[in-house]
Amino acid sequence: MFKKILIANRGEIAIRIIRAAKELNIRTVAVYSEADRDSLHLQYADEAVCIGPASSQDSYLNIPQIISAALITGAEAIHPGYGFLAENPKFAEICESHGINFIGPASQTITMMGDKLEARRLMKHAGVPLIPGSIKPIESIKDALRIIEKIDYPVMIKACGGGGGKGIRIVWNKDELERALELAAAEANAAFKNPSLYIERYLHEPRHIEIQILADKHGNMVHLGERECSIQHRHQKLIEEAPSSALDDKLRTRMGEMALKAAKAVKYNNVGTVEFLLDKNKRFYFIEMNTRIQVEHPVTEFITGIDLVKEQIYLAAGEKLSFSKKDIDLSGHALECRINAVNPDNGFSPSCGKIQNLILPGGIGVRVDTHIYPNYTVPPNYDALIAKIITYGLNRNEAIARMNRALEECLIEGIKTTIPLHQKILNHEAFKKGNIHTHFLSCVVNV
Amino acid sequence: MFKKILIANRGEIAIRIIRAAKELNIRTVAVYSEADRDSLHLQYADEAVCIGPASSQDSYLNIPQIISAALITGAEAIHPGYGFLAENPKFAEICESHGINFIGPASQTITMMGDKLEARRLMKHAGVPLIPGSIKPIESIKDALRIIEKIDYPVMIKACGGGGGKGIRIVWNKDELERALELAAAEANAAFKNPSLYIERYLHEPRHIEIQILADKHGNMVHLGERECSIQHRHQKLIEEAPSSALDDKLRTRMGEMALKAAKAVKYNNVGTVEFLLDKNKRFYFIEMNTRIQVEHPVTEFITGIDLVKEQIYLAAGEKLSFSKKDIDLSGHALECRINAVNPDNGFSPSCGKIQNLILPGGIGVRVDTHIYPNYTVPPNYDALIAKIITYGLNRNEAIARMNRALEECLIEGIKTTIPLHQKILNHEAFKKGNIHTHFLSCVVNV
Amino acid sequence: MDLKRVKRLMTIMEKENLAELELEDEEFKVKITKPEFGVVAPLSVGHKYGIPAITTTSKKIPIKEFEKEKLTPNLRLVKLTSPMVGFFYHSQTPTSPPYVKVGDKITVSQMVGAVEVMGVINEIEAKVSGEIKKILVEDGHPVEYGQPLFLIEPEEE
Amino acid sequence: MDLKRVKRLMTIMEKENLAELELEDEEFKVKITKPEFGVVAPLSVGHKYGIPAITTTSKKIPIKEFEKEKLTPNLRLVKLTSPMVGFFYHSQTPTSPPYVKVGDKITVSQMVGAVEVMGVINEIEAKVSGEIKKILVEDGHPVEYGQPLFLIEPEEE
Repeated sequence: MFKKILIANRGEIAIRIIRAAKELNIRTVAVYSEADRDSLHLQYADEAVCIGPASSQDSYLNIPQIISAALITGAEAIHPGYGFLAENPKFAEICESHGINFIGPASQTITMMGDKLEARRLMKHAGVPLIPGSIKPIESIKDALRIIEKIDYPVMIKACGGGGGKGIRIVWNKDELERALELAAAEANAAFKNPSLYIERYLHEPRHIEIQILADKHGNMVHLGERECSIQHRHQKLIEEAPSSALDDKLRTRMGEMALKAAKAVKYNNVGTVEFLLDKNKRFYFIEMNTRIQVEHPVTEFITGIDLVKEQIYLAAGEKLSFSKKDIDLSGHALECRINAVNPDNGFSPSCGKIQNLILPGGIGVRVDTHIYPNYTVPPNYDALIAKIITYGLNRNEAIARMNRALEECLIEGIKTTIPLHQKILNHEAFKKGNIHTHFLSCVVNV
Repeated sequence: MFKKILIANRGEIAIRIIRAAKELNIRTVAVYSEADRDSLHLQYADEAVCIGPASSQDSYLNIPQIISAALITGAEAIHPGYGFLAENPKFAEICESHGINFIGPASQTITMMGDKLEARRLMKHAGVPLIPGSIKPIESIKDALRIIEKIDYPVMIKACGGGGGKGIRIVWNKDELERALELAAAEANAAFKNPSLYIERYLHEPRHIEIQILADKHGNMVHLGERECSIQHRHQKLIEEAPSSALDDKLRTRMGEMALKAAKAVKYNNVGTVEFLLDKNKRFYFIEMNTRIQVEHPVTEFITGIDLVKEQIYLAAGEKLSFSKKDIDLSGHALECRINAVNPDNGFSPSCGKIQNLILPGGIGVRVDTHIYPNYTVPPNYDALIAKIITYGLNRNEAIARMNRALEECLIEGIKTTIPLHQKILNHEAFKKGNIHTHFLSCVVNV
Repeated sequence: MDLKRVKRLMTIMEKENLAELELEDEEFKVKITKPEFGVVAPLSVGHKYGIPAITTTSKKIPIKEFEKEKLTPNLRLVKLTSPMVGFFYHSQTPTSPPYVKVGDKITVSQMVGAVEVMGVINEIEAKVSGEIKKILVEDGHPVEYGQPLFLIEPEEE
Repeated sequence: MDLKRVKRLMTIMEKENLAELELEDEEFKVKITKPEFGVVAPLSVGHKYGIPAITTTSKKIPIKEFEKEKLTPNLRLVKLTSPMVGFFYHSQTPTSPPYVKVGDKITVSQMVGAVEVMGVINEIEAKVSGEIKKILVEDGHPVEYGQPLFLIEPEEE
């Protein structure tokens, strides 16, 4: 097992990883930008290295500085968290070439799954169902029209280099197509330095269901059931839960097996997530595989008792999976609300600044993952996620009641947050009944 | 189900009960003394009534004021929490006679179990094993000597009206007996207004094992396994855990069945706890039954997923138990550390005052039940318990590692607490191995 | 006078950077908590108390209550508070005349009202002699411990 | 001078009730955080950093560091900080002479040291002309971004 790891991230996920390492008796090295001098992850880690100025490009995305920080502190492994360098195959490769263990899958796997079209081809080959559409980048309008002829409007244009909801455009008819392709290509180029696009059929009000995978380097692989992440705002997940109210045991087994098939096709190791869309006829389609820990991993932890970040570390160190399918007991229901420092009443504009009074929720069935503390100033430079509130209940109703209770207790003064929006969603009749889909916020709640 | 309940308590347990009620959509009435104007339980409740000055006698123990507070607010039931009026049969009776539902067992049951010697007689009759000793109050030294002749020194002198560790004296030889009886009688009289005493054999380094019972008003009864509370300081529990490392499934079944037998003997209903001592030969003996929710109930909640306070409310409202023995799944391991505002380096003297900086632990497997918040002033008038930190793990080692991590994260500035003592205990080799007993702190850790 | 004095106090608090200021004399009692210091005040927990009579005393910042009293500058009023929790009555029985009304002169130990606790009527006696200036709680409304019931202008001695 | 000035600043902080004070001029840079305001400072997380060279900069209250410098009142010193994370070297190779030593006059753009990042040697150039008054990090020790490497007395212009 590692004696010391470096956490190449900030915020709540840096703290999450430090916690796992501490419980494993592994020393931790935090890295931070000049804007994060007052961050809690520095205080929780055993060591801390300033790696650059506030700008992400010059700090949390600066590969040489991070690798160098690992080398000067003698860290044997780097945990990338999510975002930043977590799905950057070059970073994983450089870690490997410098004898530093990258806590995640092999760099080749990240490369394969990072190219969303390449992933589609691999999955098609493996027999995993895809949303009808391209398996090659669009070369021309004609090319696009030929594909659309087979799948019909509306369609989604997506970036090959993409993921995380960026660079997606919906096209409702032929007239919009040309301009949509142009804009999407520009957006994709800006976001991923890759203007390549592909086309998929647009599904009407699908549900986002993803399967959590664990795989060791010895060929053992299990899944931990699904998470439903249908409550999204502009393709960004806002509320996640496990299990999904759309799945029965039979469908869960089928989707789980399909996810394992997908992961095996790329000889996956470490922790990962296979994402599917589920339509109203309970047909499901692969959309992408995330080769990292996900923001919403705590809901799976709550219903399994398994610490996924510890598992990442174990698996990266080459250990065998310590449990098999029969040991996994999914019980109860868990819900996560992402608390973002934005103003939902003002177009979700960022709401940075000093947090004055702060009381976080507690008590039975409530978990809070956060890096904020009283008098902490939320810097404007990074992601708006300031806390995750996760609740557990014996069933969905109890988890929802508990979340309502926790949100009511939560006092964050000085900045605006998504809490009022969460309360609105949780108390919506359709949500309570589990009638949700990825367009729920725009269509049903009118956000 | 009740529409509104009054919580006749303060501190963390008042908040615990308000949380359960909120999740059940029941309105809550807090009561408070003048010393508790800034208490968080007032803020979390829907309504709040000041019931008297700081002194407990004039506020939290003042039955007419509390009943009147329920009457003026229209509360249909009163939850007494623990301590204060929780095991006062007169209070339960007055509630009943005023048409207010007392959330706990019938007043007669409280009376029977409150008289510790009466409880011994009942249990003896029911066939529950007792520690050898009296079944009648000691009437004279001669009487005491006659009993001791059968059980031999050392012996424990206990108060008939007692419980909670008060009024207990150990007598090592005949010379100490007379004076010990005098002192114990005076102490018992002061604490319980009842000088009656009884004698039990003193067990060498026993373990404190208690069984959690749930019983409805329709004759259904289950147990939720054991809690071990052997880490005590001056007979006050400090660290509790579930399951106990001393029990195997067979012994767990036997002790569970014996606890049910004890509870059935008094036609118990609602939530309760049967306490046993377990000796080195795995023989166990009834010591007392607690007819209320216990401070350490969260460890059982963590390993069962069952909300015991909600169950109390359901059962008091006359509902049937919603689960039976086969539905109960004990999994994982939970640990609770009681954080008291005392100075362990100065004879555990109270350490009241203003809490300045405060960061509570969070993240996976950590639950915090507390009423403190930044800038809260701990008043000198009440119990020293300011927070309970509870951790869960797949096994005991993980729960301990997580507790160490949580205690390290916990920052409470301005007052002294038991945190350093907890850290010392958790890292003691004997504790880690589970080799604990009720004299662990004095004999092993030298506190 | 009252509002100005509160403002003056707030200026002092600002200067001295106080989190909380509590002041009581015969004509004036106020407690000011600055929200950025105390955490409790700004908690939004929905409305407290459905019962109007108690609402005012369970609020954190009683300034408004004093505003409403519109005390004249030199009035030295004494509050008589409830020593118990219950229903407050102006008269001994529903049909009997009230113990006192505004403008009445009262003497020490005179019964001025009653609080019903668990069905038992407890008469409230005046602690000072003087004139009843205001009855703060309506007949039959619930009161909590320490809740002001009367404002009394004490007799000059 | 430095300690006295720090003390004066702390008196001002006390008076003005400031949580944090940051001040920088050519001869002096200090940031004082009062522990009762910022929550971070007093957290006890065990010792930070096993590596002494970085310890000082990752501590919250850099007053002590400045104490140690014992700057004379009119000395106007400029800090040259590390633009990257790595191992700091005084010379280009283990056998070559150091880039500079205390007392050396240097000119703008002169190479004064090197930081090894992932095996690559990056030479550090002076931003001002002047005299090297102190080398703050030992040869071969690790440095973080922004860590002071040299104190330089700039040339009069």
